[in-house]
Amino acid sequence: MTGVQRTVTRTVVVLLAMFVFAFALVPLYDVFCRITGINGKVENTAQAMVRDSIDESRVITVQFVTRAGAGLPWKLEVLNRQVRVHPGAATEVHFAFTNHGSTAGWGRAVPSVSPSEASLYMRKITCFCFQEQRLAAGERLEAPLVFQLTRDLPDDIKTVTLVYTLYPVDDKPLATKATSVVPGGET
Amino acid sequence: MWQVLKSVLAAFFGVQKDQQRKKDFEEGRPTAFIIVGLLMALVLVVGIFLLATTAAE
Amino acid sequence: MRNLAGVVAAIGGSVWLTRSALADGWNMPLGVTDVSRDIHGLHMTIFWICVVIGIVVFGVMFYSLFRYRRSKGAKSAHFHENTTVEVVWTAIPLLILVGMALPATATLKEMYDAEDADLDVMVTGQQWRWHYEYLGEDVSFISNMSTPRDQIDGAAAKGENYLLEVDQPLVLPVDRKVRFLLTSDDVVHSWWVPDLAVKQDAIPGFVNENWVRIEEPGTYRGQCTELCGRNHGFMPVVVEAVPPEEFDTWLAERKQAAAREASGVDREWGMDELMTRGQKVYESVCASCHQVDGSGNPPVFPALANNPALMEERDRHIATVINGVSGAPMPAFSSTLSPVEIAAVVTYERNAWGNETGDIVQPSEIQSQLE
Amino acid sequence: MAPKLPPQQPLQTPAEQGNDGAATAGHVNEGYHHGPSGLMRWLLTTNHKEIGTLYLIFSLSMFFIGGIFALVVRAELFQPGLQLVQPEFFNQMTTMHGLIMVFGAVMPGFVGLANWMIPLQVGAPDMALPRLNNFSFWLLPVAFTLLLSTLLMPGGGPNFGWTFYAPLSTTYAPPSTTFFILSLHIAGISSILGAINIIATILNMRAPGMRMMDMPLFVWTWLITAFLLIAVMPVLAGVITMMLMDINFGTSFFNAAGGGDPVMFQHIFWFFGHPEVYIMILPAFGIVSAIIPTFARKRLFGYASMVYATSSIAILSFLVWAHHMFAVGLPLVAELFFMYTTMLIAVPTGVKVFNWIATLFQGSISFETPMLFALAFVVLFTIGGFSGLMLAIAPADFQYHDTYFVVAHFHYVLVPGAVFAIMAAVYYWLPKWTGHYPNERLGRWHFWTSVIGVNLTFFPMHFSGLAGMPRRIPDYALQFADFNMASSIGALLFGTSQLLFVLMIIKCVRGGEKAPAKAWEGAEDLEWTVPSPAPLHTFDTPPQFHHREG
Repeated sequence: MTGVQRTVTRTVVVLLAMFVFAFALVPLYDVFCRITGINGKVENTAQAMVRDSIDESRVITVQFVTRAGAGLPWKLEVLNRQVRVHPGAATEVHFAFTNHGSTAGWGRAVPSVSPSEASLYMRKITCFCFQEQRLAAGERLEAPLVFQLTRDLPDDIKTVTLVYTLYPVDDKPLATKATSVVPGGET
Repeated sequence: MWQVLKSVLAAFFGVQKDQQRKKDFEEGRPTAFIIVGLLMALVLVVGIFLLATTAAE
Repeated sequence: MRNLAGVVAAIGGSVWLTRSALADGWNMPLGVTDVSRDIHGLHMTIFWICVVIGIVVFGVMFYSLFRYRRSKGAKSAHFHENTTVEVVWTAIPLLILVGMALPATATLKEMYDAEDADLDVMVTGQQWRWHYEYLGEDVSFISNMSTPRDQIDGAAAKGENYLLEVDQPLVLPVDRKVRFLLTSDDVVHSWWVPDLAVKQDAIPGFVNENWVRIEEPGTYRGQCTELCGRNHGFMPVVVEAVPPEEFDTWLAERKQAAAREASGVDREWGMDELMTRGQKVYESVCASCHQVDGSGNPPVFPALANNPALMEERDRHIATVINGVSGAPMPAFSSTLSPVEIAAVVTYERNAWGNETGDIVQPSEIQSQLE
Repeated sequence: MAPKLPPQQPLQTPAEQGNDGAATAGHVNEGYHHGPSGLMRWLLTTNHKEIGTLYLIFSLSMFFIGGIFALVVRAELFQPGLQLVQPEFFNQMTTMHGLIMVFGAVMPGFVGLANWMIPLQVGAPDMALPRLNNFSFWLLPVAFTLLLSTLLMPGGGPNFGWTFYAPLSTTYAPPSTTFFILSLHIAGISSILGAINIIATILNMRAPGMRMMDMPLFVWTWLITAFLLIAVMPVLAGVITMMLMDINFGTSFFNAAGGGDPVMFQHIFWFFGHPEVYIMILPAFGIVSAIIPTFARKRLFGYASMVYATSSIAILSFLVWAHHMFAVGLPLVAELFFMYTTMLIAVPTGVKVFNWIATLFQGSISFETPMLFALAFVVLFTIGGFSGLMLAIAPADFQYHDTYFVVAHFHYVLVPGAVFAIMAAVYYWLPKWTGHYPNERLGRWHFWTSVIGVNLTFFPMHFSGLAGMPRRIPDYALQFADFNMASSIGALLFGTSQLLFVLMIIKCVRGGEKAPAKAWEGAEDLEWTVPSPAPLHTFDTPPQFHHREG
């Protein structure tokens, strides 16, 4: 094992470690987002409610916005667009999915919270965004969201906005998808 | 060990005496410098992170 | 002597450059908000610090180049080490930077406080236009670039606000705090108005927030600042800042117009009514990709003119306009155009440029589809 | 530059060198070489000098191809309105200009100089792994032919900027993106293999008696650059593999619909990106630290500080990546963290400039062409450093980000920075490579036209950026017209003046004033002990290196 071979093997080991590190960055990023709440990533698994008294002194306005991503003939509406809650209290809000397309399909609502720090204190007990929804043609589905803003929400946060974007779910890789479906348009 | 720490701090600051460099290279083992360097980088990261969190209040 | 003249010319040149750099149109705008003035202050402070350090550093350099020329018989000294000097010239920049860090931190904290705003506006970036929605007011519209295509192609003279003019600007109240929520329907865009010092990326699937409190009424123009594809340079931002009362009346008007439009959905619309309305919507929204004459830009943007397959499939045509195409720059217009506008533009597309299908799409039909 | 060397007797007497005729394109003389000749010689060469020449010729040709793309961009931006190209092709031109210049011109340029000079400066007969050296060069033409061929594919070449942000580069990208990914993988592998080779050579094959601390600064900076390459290129390979899986295998690393996050792409890319820009500037520090002491006839001021600071810059460069993302929506704490680390790294980097100026102070300075380029590097790189300091102020960066102010910053740091350093190195070592001095008059013309061209091109960009012109747009509003016209004229001037550089090289290879072994009076490194032109095989018997005290 000459000096050169020892150096080369050590360098190759570091190389492989860095390549694995690049892929480890993906889960690391998720963990980092959970801890610091950057990017408004919200827990996408059901969480237990924190049982503590309701903080009557503060009222937080929570706004809901729904957006339709391209390619899915569905609509997501929120019945009451804005609620005023006390930190600590659990609140239920009703959303409605309608599939106004002619075929059944799978869709998913992806949540995002602003200000992003608020996502640390937003606990979602039940939410339609946890799993993919299946709707038949013309079907309408009412889905509740039960959430709780924990008491330790920093007091400089007075308004929280929760945005849901509706995306189609299909396992066809992007490359094989026809770029335009308008009849006559070359694909 | 203390000497390696002082040299790494000097490196972070960017200034070093020539004869100190000769001593470092004569006695110091490279792996020690790399490890202490990385540790110091970690200390720097945590330090600035705490500074940033306090500044953000 | 030749070098001396060179040095004097260089100094004179740089003085002229810095003085003109402060002239309008050369430097960062002062802007019409507290934040933009603070940022301008930071910018000029660090600029002058760099100029001073530059003069000192280059002064010493050019002096030694001039003074210790070999041709003048300069003999080189033998010193090559002086840690005290090195410590000094490392400590000074460090102190300067710490000095800069304090005001910068203060300004950044001020920029991040978007709380207790009087108005919330949702800004959505789409491939190649901006969509604005006044949260809770049921008023939302698309803002498209209104610079005519032939000005761009050089066929006509360029207007005064060339590439920085839109058909429906974002109207905002003065002296009220406006909170922006930014997201995108397709790729990353970035919403920037230099005079308001607001720049925030719009990221698909995520929402960012920013805020502004405008102090002077006026028209403030900006552009998309993150590469988002073909027409990245052609999706401007125009903010119309108006006094608060004027804003309230404008908002009320728009609310009624939206309500009227909604009520108008059920009545029967005539062909020419739909065609005129459809042409206006087509030219401001769809023409940037499908061209004014409907020829499109295949294969990326399909042709709508003389496209027999499209003419046969009326429902698929409507479905594509309503739901868009995922993975392509065709957004779902159900969230940005009203049923009347969708009906009108589809009717127009099916009866213009030689497509005499004679189909009429009633707004009520679109409304029922969206139910 | 290493401590002063006692005069050493040239190792090979000229008589031993055999015929002195300059070889064909390769300016290395035949000597007693008996391998294959003609094209096969270049294809199969394992000699570090020939491979160095191949790298440099490849880098120069990529510099011209990237330059042509830049001229297309500047020609379109000469006046408001779309005159020459459509926006999609314009985006392809800006993207390809960035990719070709970064991965095709600057990096191979430095690797070529490393291949030529590191064995000579450390007294090694050749690189540690000669065959690997050949393989890592010949990967590059393959990678860049593939990259350039994407321009001819349906849907066009990459049009998402050299930073290829998702989802524009995944969901909304042209079909040729998979070829773009493959070519970047191959170029990445070539850089990694090159770095392994350099580390092994520097650590294991130094002449007996030459310890780590006696190595010239060019070797030091390249050792640190090689460590950076080893740490960072795998991360680039990782991110483009994630892109590949997003496009072809239905994963959603960066697709929000499937739970991915486009901002994660930017974090991983810039974790690679910022050390990459240091990879492109540290070797330039090494070159300037070799040239300035030679022509100031004075030892480099603070050699120890330079070595220590360079290694600390390498570590700090991993902590600053998100200053490219201040406007993406980072939380306040992250913005502050990266503002502070970016400010911190500006100190050791900026301070190095003072070392060069202190070397000039009380020196005995002469102004041959290599020195002119090195001095222009110091002045103009410092201007780029100042605009970098302004960009570090996070609140102000909200107004600077993604405008032409940033374009001006990184072009000042890269063109008069890395490119001028490579040219200075070529002027400085050509006597050693070809045995002839480069033509001074031609060199002066090339220098002054380049300096004027660079400043005329990139200085107005500071103002168009501050006035509000965003990056990567094919057409602009009327208030930016004059700045862009000046930049376009400057670009034309700078582009055409590089033909003088080619002319100079060809004349120098063919003939010109004979150069002795020690071509420059103040030069002191080991490479000046071998005869000029350097014979194909040098230091077969390692030289006895004895460092001088004090």
